Amino acid sequence: MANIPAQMRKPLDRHGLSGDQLKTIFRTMLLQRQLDNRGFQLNRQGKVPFALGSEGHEALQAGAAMAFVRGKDILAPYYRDLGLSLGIGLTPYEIMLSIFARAADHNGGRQFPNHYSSKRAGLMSFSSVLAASIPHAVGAAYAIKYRKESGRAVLVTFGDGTTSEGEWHESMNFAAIHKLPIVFLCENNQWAISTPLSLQMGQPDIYKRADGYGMPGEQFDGFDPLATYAAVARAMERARSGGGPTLLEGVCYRFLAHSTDDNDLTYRTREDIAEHRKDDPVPRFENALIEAGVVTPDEVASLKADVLRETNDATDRAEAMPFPAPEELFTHVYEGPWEPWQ
Amino acid sequence: MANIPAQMRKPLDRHGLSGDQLKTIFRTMLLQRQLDNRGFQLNRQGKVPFALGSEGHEALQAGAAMAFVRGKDILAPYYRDLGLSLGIGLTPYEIMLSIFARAADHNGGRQFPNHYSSKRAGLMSFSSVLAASIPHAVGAAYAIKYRKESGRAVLVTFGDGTTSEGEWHESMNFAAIHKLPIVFLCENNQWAISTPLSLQMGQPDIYKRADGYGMPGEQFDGFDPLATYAAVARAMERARSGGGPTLLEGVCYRFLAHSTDDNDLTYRTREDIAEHRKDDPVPRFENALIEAGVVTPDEVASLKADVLRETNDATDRAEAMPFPAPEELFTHVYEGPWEPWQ
Amino acid sequence: MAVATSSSQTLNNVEAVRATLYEALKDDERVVILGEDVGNRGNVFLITKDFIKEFGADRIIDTPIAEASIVGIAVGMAMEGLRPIAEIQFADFIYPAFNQIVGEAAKTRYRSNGEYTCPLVIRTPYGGGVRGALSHSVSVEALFYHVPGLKIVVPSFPADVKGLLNAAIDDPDPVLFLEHKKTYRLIKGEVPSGHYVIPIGKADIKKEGSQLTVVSYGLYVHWALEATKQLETEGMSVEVIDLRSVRPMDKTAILESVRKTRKLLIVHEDNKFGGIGAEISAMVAEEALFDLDAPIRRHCAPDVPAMGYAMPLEEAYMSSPAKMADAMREMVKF
Amino acid sequence: MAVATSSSQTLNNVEAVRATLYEALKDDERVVILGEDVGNRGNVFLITKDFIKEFGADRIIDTPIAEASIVGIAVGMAMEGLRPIAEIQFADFIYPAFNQIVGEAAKTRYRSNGEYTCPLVIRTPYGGGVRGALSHSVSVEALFYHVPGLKIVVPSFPADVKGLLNAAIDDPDPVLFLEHKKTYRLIKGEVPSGHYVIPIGKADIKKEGSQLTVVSYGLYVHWALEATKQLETEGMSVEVIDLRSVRPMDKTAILESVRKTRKLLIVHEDNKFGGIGAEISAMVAEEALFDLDAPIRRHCAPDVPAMGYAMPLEEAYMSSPAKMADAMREMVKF
Ligand SMILES: Cc1ncc(C[n+]2csc(CCOP(=O)(O)OP(=O)(O)O)c2C)c(N)n1
Ligand SMILES: Cc1ncc(C[n+]2csc(CCOP(=O)(O)OP(=O)(O)O)c2C)c(N)n1
Ligand SMILES: [Mg+2]
Ligand SMILES: [Mg+2]
Repeated sequence: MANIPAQMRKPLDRHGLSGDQLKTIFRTMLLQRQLDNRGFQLNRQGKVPFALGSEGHEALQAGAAMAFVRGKDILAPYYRDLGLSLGIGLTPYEIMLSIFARAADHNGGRQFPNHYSSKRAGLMSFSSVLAASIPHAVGAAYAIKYRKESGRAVLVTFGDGTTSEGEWHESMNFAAIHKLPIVFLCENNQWAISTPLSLQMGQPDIYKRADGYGMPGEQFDGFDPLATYAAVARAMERARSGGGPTLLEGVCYRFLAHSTDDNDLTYRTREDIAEHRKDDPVPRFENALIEAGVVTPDEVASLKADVLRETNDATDRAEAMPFPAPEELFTHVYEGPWEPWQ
Repeated sequence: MANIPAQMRKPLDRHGLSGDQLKTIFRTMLLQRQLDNRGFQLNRQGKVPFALGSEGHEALQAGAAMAFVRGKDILAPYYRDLGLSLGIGLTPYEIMLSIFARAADHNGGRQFPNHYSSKRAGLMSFSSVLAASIPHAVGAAYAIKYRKESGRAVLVTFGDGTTSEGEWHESMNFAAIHKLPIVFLCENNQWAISTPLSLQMGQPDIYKRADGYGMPGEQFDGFDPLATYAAVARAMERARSGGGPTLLEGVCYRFLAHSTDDNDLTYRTREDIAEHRKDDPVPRFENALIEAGVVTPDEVASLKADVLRETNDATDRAEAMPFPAPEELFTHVYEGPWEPWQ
Repeated sequence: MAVATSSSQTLNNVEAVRATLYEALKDDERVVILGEDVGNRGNVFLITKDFIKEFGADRIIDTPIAEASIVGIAVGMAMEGLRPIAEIQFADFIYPAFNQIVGEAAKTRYRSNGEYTCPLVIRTPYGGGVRGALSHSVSVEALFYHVPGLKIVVPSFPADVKGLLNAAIDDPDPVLFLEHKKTYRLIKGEVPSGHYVIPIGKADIKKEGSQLTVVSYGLYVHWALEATKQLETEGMSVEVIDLRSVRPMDKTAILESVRKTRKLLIVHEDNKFGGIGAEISAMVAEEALFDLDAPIRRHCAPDVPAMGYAMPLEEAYMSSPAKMADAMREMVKF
Repeated sequence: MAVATSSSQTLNNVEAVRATLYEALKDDERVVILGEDVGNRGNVFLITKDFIKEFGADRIIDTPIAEASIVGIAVGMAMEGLRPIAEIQFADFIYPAFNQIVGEAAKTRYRSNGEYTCPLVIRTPYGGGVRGALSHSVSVEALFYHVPGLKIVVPSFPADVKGLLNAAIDDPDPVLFLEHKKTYRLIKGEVPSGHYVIPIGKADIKKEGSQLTVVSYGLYVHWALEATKQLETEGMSVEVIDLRSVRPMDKTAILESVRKTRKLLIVHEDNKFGGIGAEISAMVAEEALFDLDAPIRRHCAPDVPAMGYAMPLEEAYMSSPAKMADAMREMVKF
C-alpha cells in the first residue's frame, strides 16, 4: 500500500494532538501488543508460569496515557494496564523484569506479573485484590487537594466487574463529597473472567452510576484511542483545575482468555470473539493514521520492526538478570531489620 | 375542639385505606412515641443503661407497616424501627422486654434494646453493624424467589448514613440483577449521629442512586404516613408480583439525640430542631384525621389514654420479669450443648 | 477414617469436592451454590463444571465480584431456610467478607438466642506452593479460628474431603471449608461411594508412632508423612495427627498422643506467630506439661507477609519433606 | 516507663489520647484525622472535641459510614506522604476494614519491595464491661496479631498511651492502636509533659514479684494489679507484666520473668482459644519449658461469641480482681 496523496486522505479528528503525539499513541499500542504476546509465548515455552494479556485494551490505554502528565499526575492502575504503564513511562525492560520475576523488578519479583509499581513514574503499588487500590487512589487525590497541589490529578482504573465491589462504591462516594482531583476510568471489556456484564449489573451502562454520586459520567468507544484521549483529557483537566471527580467508561473487549490459567472457550464462543476482532483497535488505528497521512506504510513497518527489536532486547536483558535471593524473603516487612520468629 | 361537621371537613387522600386502617396507623404512631419516651424516662431514672429513640420516624414507619402483609412478608429492619416493628405485630410487652434486657426477650437480653427479632412476626435478626443485614434481606428475597413463593416480599430498612457502606451497594446491585422481591426503604432523617447528609453524599437525593442499578427509585414525604403507605404499598406489590426491587427514600427528621449516649446540641442547634418540630408528623396526622372526620377529638383522647395504659402495663410486666441467668452466656453458641474452653 | 471398600473409587481432592457437591445438589433442593465464575465457567478449577446445565442458573449462581455480599446473601438465604454453599474464588479474597463471616454468620444463632440460625458453608481454595505469589497463596485459618460460632475444616485426603464436606453441608451452623490448592490434583485416594459423614472436630491419626507426635493439617500432612518414611529408615517412629478441623479442635486426640510419645512438633504452612500451632502448644502446656520430655516446637513459615512470586521466595517460605525430617529428627534425638 | 515528673499532669486515658493527638496535629502538617463523627461531634467520646475549629475540616475529616474506605483512603494518604490517623468508631466495626488492614496496609511495604510505605495509625476503642452488648464490647487484637507487617498497641496507663501513641504516629509502618473503653475515664495517672516516645514492642513490669508471672494487657492489667494487692496481704508475691503491644511482642521480658518466677499465668479479657495467650504460652513452652514449676494457665473469657447486654451475661463473661486473685492463688500454691 503506497502513501496516500493529500487530496485522497480521510480526515481524522486529532483532538488537538500533534502528529508526533498520534505516532506515540500508535507506538504504545504496538508495543503493548508485542509485549503481551511475548508473555504468552514465554509461558508456552515454559519460561514463566503465568501471563496475563490485555489485547483489546490498547486503544483505551494508549489514549488515556496521552492525557497523563508525567511528573505530576498519579496512576493507580490494575493488572490489565500494560499499555497504560508503558504510556506513562515504564520501559519494556521493566515490564519483562516483572514477567520474569527478577530481583531488579520494582517489586523484587514478589508480585504477579503486571503488578507494577514505580515511584519514578507516579505509578502506585497495588495488589491483586480487586477494588482495594481504588480507595488508595482517592486517598492520594485527597493528599493532592490537601496540599493544594493544583495541576495534579489521580487516574484510577478498574475493570467492569470491579465496580461491583463495596470499596468501589465507597471510593466514588467519598471522592464526590470532597470534589477530589481524580478520574475513575472503567475499562469495560464486557467480561469478568467468565461473567458477562449482564450478570454483574441490572443495567448495562456503568457510567450511569455517576449521577447517584453527584459527579459527571461519560461513556466512550474504548477501541478509539482519540475518543479515549479526548474524554480522559477533559476529565483530568477538570480534576486538575478543581472541578472534582469524573466517572469514565471506555467500552472495549477482552480478546484473549482472562489469563494463561483460563480457557475462555468454556464460556464464550469463537464467533463472539471473531465478531469483535473485526474491530481490533490496533489495525483500525493503523489504517486511520495512514489514511489521514499521519504515517506512511513504510513508517508503520519500521515502527513494528522497532517495537519487535525493543521487545526482544528487553526480553533478553531481563531474562539474563538474577532471581531474588532467598534471604530477600525477610526484607521490607517493616522498616529496618526484622528478626522473624522462626 | 368539637367534632367537625361533614360540610367543613378537609378531604384526605386515603389511598384506599379504610377508616379503621387509618386509625391503626395513627395508633401505631402514638404507641411508638409513647414507648420511645418511656425508654428515655427509664434511662433517666437509672433503670436501664441505654435507650434509643425514633421520634420523627413515626409516620414513615406506621405507614410502611400498613403495606406489610403479616404472615407473608419479611422485615429486615434496623435499630430505629420501633414503630415498624409494632406495626407488623410486635407487642409493647416485647418491646419492653428488649429495653429491660430480660430473659423472656426474643434475644434473651443479649442484644441492645431495639434490636428485635421474631420468627413469628417475620422480623429477621440483625446486629448493630450498619448495612450488615441488607445482604441478609437480599438473601431472604432470593429464597422467596427461588422457592417461587409469589405474593411474598422483603422490606429492608436503613438510615441515610448507611447507604455509604459497601454492603449497601453490593446488595442493591445483586437484587437488581436478579429482579428480587425486595423493597429498599431508606429512612432519611438527614443525620448520621452528628454527620449531616451533605457530608455523606455528593448529591442530596438518595433515591437517585436507583437508576445506576437498574431499579426504580422514589422519594416521598416521610412525615406523611399516607404518602409513605402509598409508595411502600406500590413497591411491595411490584416486588410480590415479580416486578423486582425498588429503592424508596422517605425524608423525615431525627428529633432526639442519636441515643441516650449522645448530645446532639454539640453539632446542631435548638433552632434547627425547633424548625422541624413545627412539622411533627404525630400532631400533623392527628389534625388531618380530625379535620377529615376520621376520628373525633374524644376518640383521640381515649386512644392516647389507651396507649399510655398499654405502655404502663407493658413496662410493669416486663420490669417484673427476671434477667437471664449467668449460665445463659453459654447457650446457643452452636446447636446442641457446647463445652466452652475455659 | 473412611477406608477403601469394594464400592469406592480413586479421586483427587478436586474430584472429591466436585462429587460431594454434586450429590448434595441431587439430594437436597435447598442446596444452592453461589460465587464468582461458578456457573458458566464451572469454577476456576472446574469443580462445578456443567452443574449449571443440570441444576440451572438459579441454583448455581454466578455472582458479581463482591465477596462481602456473596457471604452476606448466603447468610440471608440460610436464615430463611436454604442451604447455601458460598464460594470465595481464592482464600486471599475472603477478607472483604470478614464482617459477614465473623460479625454476622458466626453470631446469628447467638445474638437471636437461637431463634435464627445460619446453616452455611463457605468453601475456598487456600495455600501455597503453586506460584500464587502474594494474593493467591495465603493461609487464612488463623484469622478465623479464634471466633466462637464458626467451624473450620481443613481436610487433606480425598476421603476426608467428602466426609467432612458432607458434614459441613449438614451442619446447622456456619462452616468455613478450606481446600488446599496444591493438594487439588496432586493428592489422590480411595473415596467410598454413597453418602457418609465424618464428624467435624475429630482429628485422625494418619500414622502411628511412639517417639514423637507431629500435629499438622492440609498439604503439610502429606509432606510430614513423607518425612516420616525417611525417619523410619533411620529407625525413628513418629506419629502423625491430621487435625482435619481447627475449630473445634480435637484436644483429646492431641493430648492422648502427646502423653504417649512425650514429644510434640507442630507443623503448619502458615506463619508461626499467632498461628494454629500457638493454641495447640498452649493446650498441651496447660494440660500435659509434665508429660513432656522436650520443649514444644513449631515448624512453620517465617513471620513475613507472604511468599513471593519468584521461585526462590516461594521455596524459602515453604517447608519441604526434607526440612520437616530435619525438625523431626532433632525432636526425636532431643 | 515514663514516671511522674515536676512537669507532668494527671490525665485519664481519654485525655491522654486527646492531648497526644492535639500535639501531633500542632507539630506536623502531614497529620490528618479521619473517621465517623470525629469532626462536628469531636468523636463519640469527645476525644477530638473542637479540633475541627482549630485545625479545619480538611484535617479533621467527618467521613461517611464506610470503614473499608476510611482505612483504604488513609492507606492512600499514607502512600502519598500524609500521616493519617484513621478512627474506627468502635472496634466492633473494624471488620469491614479487614481487607484494607490485613491485605493492603500490612503488605504495602512488602509487596512493593520497600518502594511504597504505609505510615498509618488506626485508632479504635475496644473492650467490655461497659454494657456494650454484642457489638460495642469486642476485643479484636487476636484477629490481627497473626499478621506480619502490622503493629498492634494495647496501652492501659495514661503515660503509656501518650508515649506509645507518639511512637505509633512516628512509626513508618501501620499501627493498630487499641484503646480500652472502660479505662477511658476510669484510669487516671501522671503523664509527663512534652514529647516523648515509648518504643512499640517493649513490655513493662508494672509490679515486681517472685512467685508467679502474670502477663496481661488492657483493662485487665489494672484488675490484675488490684488482685495482687490482695495476694500480698496473704504473703504471696506476684509479678505483673503489661505487654503494652501484642505485635511485636516482648518475648525477652516474658521469658526473663518466667525464668525468675518459674510460673506463668496469662490473663486477658478476650476469649481463650486462639487468643493472645496462646502465643505467649507457646513461646514459653518452646523456650523455657524446663524452667516451669507449673503448667501454663490462661485466665480468659469463655469460648462464646460475646458478652450479652443483660448485666448477668456481662458479669459472667468478664473476669474481676477477685476471680483473678483466685486464679493467681491457685498458681502460687501449685
Ligand atoms: C477481591 C477479589 N475477588 C476476586 C478476584 C479474582 N479475580 C481476578 S480478576 C477477576 C475478574 C475481574 O474482572 P474485571 O474487573 O472486569 O477486570 P478484567 O479482568 O475484565 O479486566 C476476578 C474475579 C480478585 N482478584 N479479587
Ligand atoms: C458498621 C458500623 N459503623 C458504625 C457504626 C456506629 N453507628 C451507629 S448508628 C450510626 C449512624 C447511623 O446513621 P443512619 O444510617 O443515618 O441511621 P440513623 O441512626 O440516622 O437512623 C453510626 C455511625 C455502626 N453501628 N456500624
Ligand atoms: Mg472486565
Ligand atoms: Mg440518619
